[in-house]
Amino acid sequence: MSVVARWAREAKLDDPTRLELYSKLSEIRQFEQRAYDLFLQNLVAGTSHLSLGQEAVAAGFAQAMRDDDFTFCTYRGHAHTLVRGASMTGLMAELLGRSNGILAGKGGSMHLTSVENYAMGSYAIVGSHLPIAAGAAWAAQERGTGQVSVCFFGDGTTNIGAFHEALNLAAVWKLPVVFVCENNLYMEYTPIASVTAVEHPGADRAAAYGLESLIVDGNDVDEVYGIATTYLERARDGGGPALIEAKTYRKGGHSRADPAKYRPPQEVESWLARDPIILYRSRLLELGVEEKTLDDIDSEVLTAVDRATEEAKAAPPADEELIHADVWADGGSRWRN
Amino acid sequence: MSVVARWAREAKLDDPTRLELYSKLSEIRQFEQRAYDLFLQNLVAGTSHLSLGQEAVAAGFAQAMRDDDFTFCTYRGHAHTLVRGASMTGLMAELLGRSNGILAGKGGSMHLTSVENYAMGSYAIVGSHLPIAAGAAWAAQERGTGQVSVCFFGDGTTNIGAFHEALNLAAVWKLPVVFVCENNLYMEYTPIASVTAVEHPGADRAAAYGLESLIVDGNDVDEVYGIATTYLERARDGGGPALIEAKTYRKGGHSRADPAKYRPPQEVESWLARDPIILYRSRLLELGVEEKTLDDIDSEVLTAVDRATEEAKAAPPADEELIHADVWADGGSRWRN
Amino acid sequence: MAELTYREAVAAGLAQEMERDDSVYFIGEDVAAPGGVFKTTGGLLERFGPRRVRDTPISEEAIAGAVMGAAMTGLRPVGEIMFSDFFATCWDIVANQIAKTRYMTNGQVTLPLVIRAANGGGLRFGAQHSQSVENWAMAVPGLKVVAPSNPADVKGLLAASIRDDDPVIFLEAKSLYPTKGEVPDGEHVEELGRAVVHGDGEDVVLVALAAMVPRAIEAGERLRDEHGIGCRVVDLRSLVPLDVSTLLESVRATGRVFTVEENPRLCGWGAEISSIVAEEALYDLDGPIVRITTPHVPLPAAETLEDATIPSASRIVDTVVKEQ
Amino acid sequence: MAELTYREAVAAGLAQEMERDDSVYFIGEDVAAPGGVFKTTGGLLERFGPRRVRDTPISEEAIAGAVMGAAMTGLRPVGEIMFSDFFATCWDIVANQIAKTRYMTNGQVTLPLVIRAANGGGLRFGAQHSQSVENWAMAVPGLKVVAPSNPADVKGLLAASIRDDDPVIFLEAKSLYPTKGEVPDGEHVEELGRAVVHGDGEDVVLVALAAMVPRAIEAGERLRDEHGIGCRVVDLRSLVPLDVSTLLESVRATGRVFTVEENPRLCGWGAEISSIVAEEALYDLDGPIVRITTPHVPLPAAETLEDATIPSASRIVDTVVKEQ
Ligand SMILES: Cc1ncc(C[n+]2csc(CCOP(=O)(O)OP(=O)(O)O)c2C)c(N)n1
Ligand SMILES: Cc1ncc(C[n+]2csc(CCOP(=O)(O)OP(=O)(O)O)c2C)c(N)n1
Ligand SMILES: [Mg+2]
Ligand SMILES: [Mg+2]
Repeated sequence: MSVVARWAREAKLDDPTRLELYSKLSEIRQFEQRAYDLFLQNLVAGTSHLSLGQEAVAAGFAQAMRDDDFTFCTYRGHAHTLVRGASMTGLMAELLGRSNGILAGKGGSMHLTSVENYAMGSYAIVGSHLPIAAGAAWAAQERGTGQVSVCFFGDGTTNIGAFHEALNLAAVWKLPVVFVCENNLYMEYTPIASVTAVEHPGADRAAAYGLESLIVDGNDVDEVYGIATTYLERARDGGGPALIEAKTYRKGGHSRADPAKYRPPQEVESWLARDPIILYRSRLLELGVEEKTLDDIDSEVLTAVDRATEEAKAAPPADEELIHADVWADGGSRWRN
Repeated sequence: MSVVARWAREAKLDDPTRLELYSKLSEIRQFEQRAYDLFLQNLVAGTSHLSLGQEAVAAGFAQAMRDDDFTFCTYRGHAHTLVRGASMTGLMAELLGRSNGILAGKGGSMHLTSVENYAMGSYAIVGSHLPIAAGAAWAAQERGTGQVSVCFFGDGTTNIGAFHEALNLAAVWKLPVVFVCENNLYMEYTPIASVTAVEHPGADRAAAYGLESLIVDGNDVDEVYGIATTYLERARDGGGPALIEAKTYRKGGHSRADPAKYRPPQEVESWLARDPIILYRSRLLELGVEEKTLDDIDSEVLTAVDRATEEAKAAPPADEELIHADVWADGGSRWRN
Repeated sequence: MAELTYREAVAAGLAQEMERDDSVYFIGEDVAAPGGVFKTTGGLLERFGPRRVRDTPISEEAIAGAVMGAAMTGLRPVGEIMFSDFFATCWDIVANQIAKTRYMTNGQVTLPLVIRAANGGGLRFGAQHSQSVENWAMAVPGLKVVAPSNPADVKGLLAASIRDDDPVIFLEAKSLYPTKGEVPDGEHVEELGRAVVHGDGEDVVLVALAAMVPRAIEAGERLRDEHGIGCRVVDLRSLVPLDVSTLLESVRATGRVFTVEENPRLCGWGAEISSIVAEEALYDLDGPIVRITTPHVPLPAAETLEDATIPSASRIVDTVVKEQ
Repeated sequence: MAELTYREAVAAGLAQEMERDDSVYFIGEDVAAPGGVFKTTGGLLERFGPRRVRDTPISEEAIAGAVMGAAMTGLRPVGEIMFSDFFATCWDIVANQIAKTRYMTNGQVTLPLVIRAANGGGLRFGAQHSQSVENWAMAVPGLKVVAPSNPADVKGLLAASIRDDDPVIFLEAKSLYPTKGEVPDGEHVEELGRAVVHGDGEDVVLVALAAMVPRAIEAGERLRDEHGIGCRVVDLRSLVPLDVSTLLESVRATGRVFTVEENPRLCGWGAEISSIVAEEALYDLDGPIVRITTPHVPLPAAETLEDATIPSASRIVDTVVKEQ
């Protein structure tokens, strides 16, 4: 019933690609851990939703995407925005509500966007970005740019109406869009299994849109990269959309201070044992990569995270002048003469 | 992939049931034809959506339903409301905007409702009534009444978000609700095939909710009655929801003056040849029912339609006093003191 | 000058802009081959082909979402929501996504899009197909709201809306579709946010929009002829941007303000007008600001009921005579 | 009298009514085992069991639809929409179905239901999780709209809303969840449509709702103490039904009206208040009616920006001093 991609294990990835994948994993992991530390230091106002444990999905896809492919993601979007190349300082500063935030503080953690990197936004209302991602794919199709739109969302998102409408439209119009369901087994605090009529909330719905049922190990970055490459290329070549369900798990709670006590300890343990970064590190070592090479990557990333943190903390708070800016394309907010 | 019910052809239906089915078909046919005539005489303001050609779905289900099972239907709801026993005069008068309309003129053709007959409303916005029907089923389940909620809608409705949300909720909560997709091949003027990712817009989506794929010949009232009986009983016994796709065709246009020119003549012809009333009449004659018995039913129905027409036409127009009535349960519309 | 119906002016406006700019696309339910359920978009498919004029499934969220995603990545799309009541089925995309994304992204995203819909009553369609929802849209920061009252404005304001770089909710008064009017030949583009004043009566100003404009004009004539009350009618044409200067000028000129609204009373656009006047021009008033609205009830279906519910020229006349 | 938080008062109100009436059910996302994302419904699952307190999928249309279908067939259900912003995802069910069905069916259908939601800003959640949408609901005929400002009202008005036979949109101010107040012991039920007046100052009336009430009260005290301006604060408590008598009394007593609204300006509820006063009490006014609102922009996320956007006690003080 479901196809588990074995692409990556079979194909030979070259070393540079593997190191870039590792680097992306490390970048997300360390950025997110820092974000969590800053939250514990009471420096992050509002909410935030970390991708710790789910790094391989963001890393694998970003690695497979063309520079001008579009990313659409959710409030759990730090990772997806970061790996497209968005300014780390800009992202960190946005979490801290600083004037050098990537959205100047106006959007916050849930709305990270970097259009220059084709990270087209983090959407905080479940499901809404699926039709929007389809729309970007439609424009790419009409403009003949060869761009593919990649849209990330959670398991819980498969039960909302916008999911259904977007999948059908994408299939009928054969749009170049890849929908990626990151199934981390939970919505906020409720297990997806308790509110979903099928076992695989993404894959078991694919046939309703004439699509293949696709499941990938979302903690194995090679697998993710493999399936991403396959279906991105297919979409780019006019083969239409895909819906890929990536099985993964978040290390921590849904957001901020959620201790995630609702999860059975055994379940947590077994998933933590499959931490995507530990997994990938040992695979690379097995494949003969020097430990030092990986350590160097980690420390380069750490330096970058440190710098971003400092630059963010040093900046003044978001600028009140901007409250009245950019409602409209003319830069202002006037609704009257 | 799809199960076509053969229940009715195999099981032996008793004569009284068959005559009641015929009577319901005749009632719908003659009521709808009269509604069309009155429209041509310029007596029907607003819009109206006839079920001519689709009678067997409404008749077969109504025959199978318990008196206190709920009907939820669409703007194309004259038939479904009528066959639950709603006042024919009340319905006719409502189309004519008269004071003796079943909604006193406040609802019009698209909102026919007869709560005393468990006809819980005609809903004019595509898809909205699916979750509402699920809600009635939820209440029946909790109250332990054994009632089943039956929800009719068109093929085009399977592409809207509310469809998806309702089906999933009904499946997860194992609600006693039967969803009936009347696939008449068209939305308003657009063929469903041109905007849907699968061939059978209802049946091919059932698996996405863990449900069986069910297709029935919607022009064969015995078949409809059979499948309705089966899945109503299953739902009543706690077996949960079903989604049944009934293949049918409308004789005329989508609404009022639509000449339905967008349909290929051959397609129209082949479906008209399978007119559910002609079909059933010849089956009954084959089975040895006297022609006169059927003629008598037809003329009794005609008398009723004539009387309803006269009573409706004789009534004064809707009463302006009611404009301010029944916004609230206290009977009034005051929003202030 | 050609005489067009309000209905024909829709297609004329779309055609003018699609001709001019390849990035203008148009999608909606039954809009292409069928030419729209109100026959507003006939001929566009033939002229611009099946890629630029396209039928969608019954999926309002997908329509609004597609239009948004396309607008942020290089198209200038126009979407149709068949009846404005159905905005409720995609209100999240419209009010939460389209309206807010530019602001939330600190201006990174621009959304040059239009969503058209048939708005208001008069066709005896009942409460779910007859609403005037201009106030729903006005209430959401980030949406522009345009509602023309005549064929020339349909064409000129639709063109302006399509050229505008912000999202515009374009509400066509379905009761006006068959009405006729002169439309300038050649390219015709109006400006958003400029009201038009009809008449120069000095007793009373009637502030109206869309289908209420011809009724206000008719009432104004009757008030002058039958009651000697001098009226001017302000046709707002767009609620956002709002031409407050013209409004306040007309208040100063007359001292008495009546709003004529098709939306139900509570939080209607007339409330906003009234509050602006009460805040900025209180001392110019010679008497209360009176709102003539559809009462705060869902709209009934039957002819007699619908006609007695939506403001009519007679109700306007009677109210002004009584209050003035 | 017990001291409860606003948050705790929600569970207390629900528990009181579920205890009293078996037909009261409660559903929503993460409401049962998790006790709600704002921890407003903890303990209900344990007390009333998994059938009466139930988690749903992320399907707002299904929640609103289920609640409607159940209400028309014998239950008295309460649904939770987690953030009021998400009403947009089920606005069709709420505004087109729930609000209109009784009217359209000529009273055949009664809908005794409540939909609760966390409303408004203050938690730095940004534009899609911080909206004040009380004006959206007020604009739709057929919905009652309740928005309490303190724990006692949360319990008493929630109980009244559940007992009410009409659909009620119950908006809890999320910034007030941690605030405390005395709540009467034993059964506590308030009346819908009765405003409460704080203070008896004769210079100015501040008309406020929900989270704006404590700010208005604080402003009133500062205006009295620091500027010698006598204020009274009208806490409307419900927008529909609206206590116009109390409003107009306070206008007569003071002659100066200021509305304090968290919703963005255009078509906010304050516009309606202003228009009622301008129509019915113009001659009682000593000066313009001034609206203090969130400006007409989507809400920004950062602390500094959010605090400068939503009306604060200081902004109220400054505005009154300047305008008075
Ligand atoms: C329409 C809507 N309903 C509810 C919410 C509140 N909410 C935010 S995240 C979330 C859970 C989403 O679960 P899932 O899709 O699995 O994504 P995950 O958080 O696990 O990545 C919910 C219910 C929302 N943001 N939007
Ligand atoms: C949300 C929504 N979108 C569009 C419409 C306009 N509309 C009314 S009927 C209809 C076609 C429905 O097709 P289908 O579900 O196949 O039912 P049928 O009319 O064929 O019985 C459309 C698009 C509507 N009423 N509601
Ligand atoms: Mg999840
Ligand atoms: Mg159909």
